[in-house]
Amino acid sequence: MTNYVRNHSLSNDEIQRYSRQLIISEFGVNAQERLKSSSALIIGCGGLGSPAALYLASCGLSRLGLVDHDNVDKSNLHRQIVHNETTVGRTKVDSARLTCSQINSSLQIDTYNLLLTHENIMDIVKQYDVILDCTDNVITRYLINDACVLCRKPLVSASVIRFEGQLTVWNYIEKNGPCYRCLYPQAPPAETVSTCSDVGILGPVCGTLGSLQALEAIKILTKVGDILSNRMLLVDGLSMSFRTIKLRNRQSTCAVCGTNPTIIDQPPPPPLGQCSNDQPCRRNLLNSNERM
Amino acid sequence: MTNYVRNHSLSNDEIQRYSRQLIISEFGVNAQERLKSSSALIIGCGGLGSPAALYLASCGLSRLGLVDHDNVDKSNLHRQIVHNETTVGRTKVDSARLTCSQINSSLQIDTYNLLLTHENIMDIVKQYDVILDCTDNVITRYLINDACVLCRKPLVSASVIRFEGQLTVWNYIEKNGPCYRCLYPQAPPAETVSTCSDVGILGPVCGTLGSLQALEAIKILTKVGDILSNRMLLVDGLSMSFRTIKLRNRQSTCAVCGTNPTIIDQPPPPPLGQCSNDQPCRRNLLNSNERM
Amino acid sequence: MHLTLEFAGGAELLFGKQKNHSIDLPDNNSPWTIRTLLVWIRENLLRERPELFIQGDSVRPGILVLINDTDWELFDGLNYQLKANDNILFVSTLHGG
Amino acid sequence: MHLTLEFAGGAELLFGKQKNHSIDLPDNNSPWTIRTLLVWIRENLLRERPELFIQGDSVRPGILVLINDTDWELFDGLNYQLKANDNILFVSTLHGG
Ligand SMILES: [Zn+2]
Ligand SMILES: [Zn+2]
Repeated sequence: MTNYVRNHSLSNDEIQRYSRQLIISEFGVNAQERLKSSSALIIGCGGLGSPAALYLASCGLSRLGLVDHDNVDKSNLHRQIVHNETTVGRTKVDSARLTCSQINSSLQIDTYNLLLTHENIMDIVKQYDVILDCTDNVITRYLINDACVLCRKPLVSASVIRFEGQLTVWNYIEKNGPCYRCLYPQAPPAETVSTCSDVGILGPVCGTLGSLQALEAIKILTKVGDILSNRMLLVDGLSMSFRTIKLRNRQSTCAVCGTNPTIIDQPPPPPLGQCSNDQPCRRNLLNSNERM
Repeated sequence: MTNYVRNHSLSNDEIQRYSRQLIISEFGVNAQERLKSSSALIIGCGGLGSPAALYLASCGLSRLGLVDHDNVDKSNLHRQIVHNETTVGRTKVDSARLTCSQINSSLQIDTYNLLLTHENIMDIVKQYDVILDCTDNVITRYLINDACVLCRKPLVSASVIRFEGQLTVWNYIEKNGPCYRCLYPQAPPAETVSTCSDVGILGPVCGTLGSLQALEAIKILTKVGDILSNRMLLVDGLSMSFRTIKLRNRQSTCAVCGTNPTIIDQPPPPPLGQCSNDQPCRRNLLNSNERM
Repeated sequence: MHLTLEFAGGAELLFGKQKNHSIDLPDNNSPWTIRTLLVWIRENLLRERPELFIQGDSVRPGILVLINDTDWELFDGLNYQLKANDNILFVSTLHGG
Repeated sequence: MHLTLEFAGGAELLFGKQKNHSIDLPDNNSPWTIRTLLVWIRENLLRERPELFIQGDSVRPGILVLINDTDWELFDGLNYQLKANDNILFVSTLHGG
């Protein structure tokens, strides 16, 4: 280390702390410097947000934003590893901030203890370089997608249920990648939407997908590697099978990223009667026989 | 929950805490009860051991064993998310125990702050139901494999370098799966072996592989799903590609699990001059130009 | 004509929890398309609640159709003419976190 | 004869960091096998330090050979006769944690 020529902005302390990642030949000092001037926003500090927050707190970012409106519940602890028994009852963003700041005290962590709406999301999203969708419901996923397209931010999106997970990067402009609305112009019928509280989820499935979200975010910020845009990873933990499918490009007909968008200044308000959290306000009819 | 018929040994507190995983139809109360009477041993509390420990601490096991001989160093923190700045300098097993016990105070955690040898490993391995190899060197991997075969324990093994990871389950007797020696009867030449301190590793790659190790351990203990035996998962985080290769069965000629084994009572001592930790005692000649 | 049908992301719950289906379509006067395959699926494979899988003459919103692991939008969508041994994957989008 | 060769787990570092190689083997008097392919690789593809890839007439310990994603031990190992368009993957075992 000592005879390393100093043509970068990293301190000796940073060189030491991040040495095991900056010696990777494809990564190097340049990528580490990019991380040092980058920010990421994690929306949802639950099963996916936990590993994503821990790894993004560790890697050497300048700033990490954490959004959640919920408090830590004991039933979260089987999978939400950024929280623990001592923070049950506290807000999830405070709990996550506490754990992340113990890992990296030089990281700026900003927390947003609120329910995202079409009125408040733009001001938050526009401050960050990359956004991670770690939420648990359809309405919020459209909201985040629209805000990311309007603010021109890449969106690393994962979702999990039971033993399965899905991962992709939306709105990756460098590859003309699609947004969530390009793929799903219409929301699914409410009764087809399963949630973690309906049909369950295993912690390590969240760990796998949330870690992969952090990996894609780091690759986007450092411009290293091939980004999972125009592609979607399907994970089935029960059979341990992984499959990458090829997706359409950006659609010219898309309501938000197309050539004649109808969504322009801010995301539209949610349809009446739809809620945006993981409570059983929409009972999942299909799986009701699986409840206890 | 209230009208659930009580024909199991789980407390109301456990039902509440683990509700999101025991409602999974393939999982259920039976799998949760199996976890409650099961134990797992994590060997190596570093990049892989961190997420594996966090998820196995969370899931409802009876007992978790943690082995490591090292202390927490600041250069670990970019990837070893079970540790943090407040535990730098302490033993890794104590640091990991602290974090895991905050997540789950009802879990029995036993720590082994020692270097595993052919003389002490059998007494430890035989106490646990499933073993996770989260170590960082070839010599220890043979040692752990031999002990698992001799104690008839399934071994969930992962390894990572740079952007890549490999995962498989060795010695899974139910599927006549191979052991590490079946695949690699001879150790590789020392100069071909790269370590994390030589060529680097990214945190989220560890997070992905370590989470998948926890998942396979849970599946083995609960007898749920298809185990990654006779198969190996190859992960390339740079291209985000995943590939499962088909491996040979148990080999009758294997020195430890074959029909005429030469390794019988305990693992053999390591060859002279070989070391078993992640220090640069074997400089990696191939990648020396990539050092800083 | 032999095809492999796969259902994932929860869509398999409508098909007796079976993810993989090896099927043989009967000979037809006109070529089989995704559109006519959906009719066949509804009549021959769907175990319950067809409205959770099919809407009009297409799949319901939130289900992706992959032809040999490629988004059907990159082919002709409903009008894609099936070839022997095609793999058709129906993925229900997940939303949990 | 056309083949795809792939190198992973660090083995690609001996081949100019290129993981995928599309190659055409010249016509031969006798059929190509993994054994003769290794000789061809050493003479035509290996950029540096052949002893880190080849030992004797086989690959060095710690490198797995996969024929169309299946362990060569489930075929004839070194004596496997190559077919056109086979995918041969050489994976160096990782040890880091
Ligand atoms: Zn769009
Ligand atoms: Zn063996």
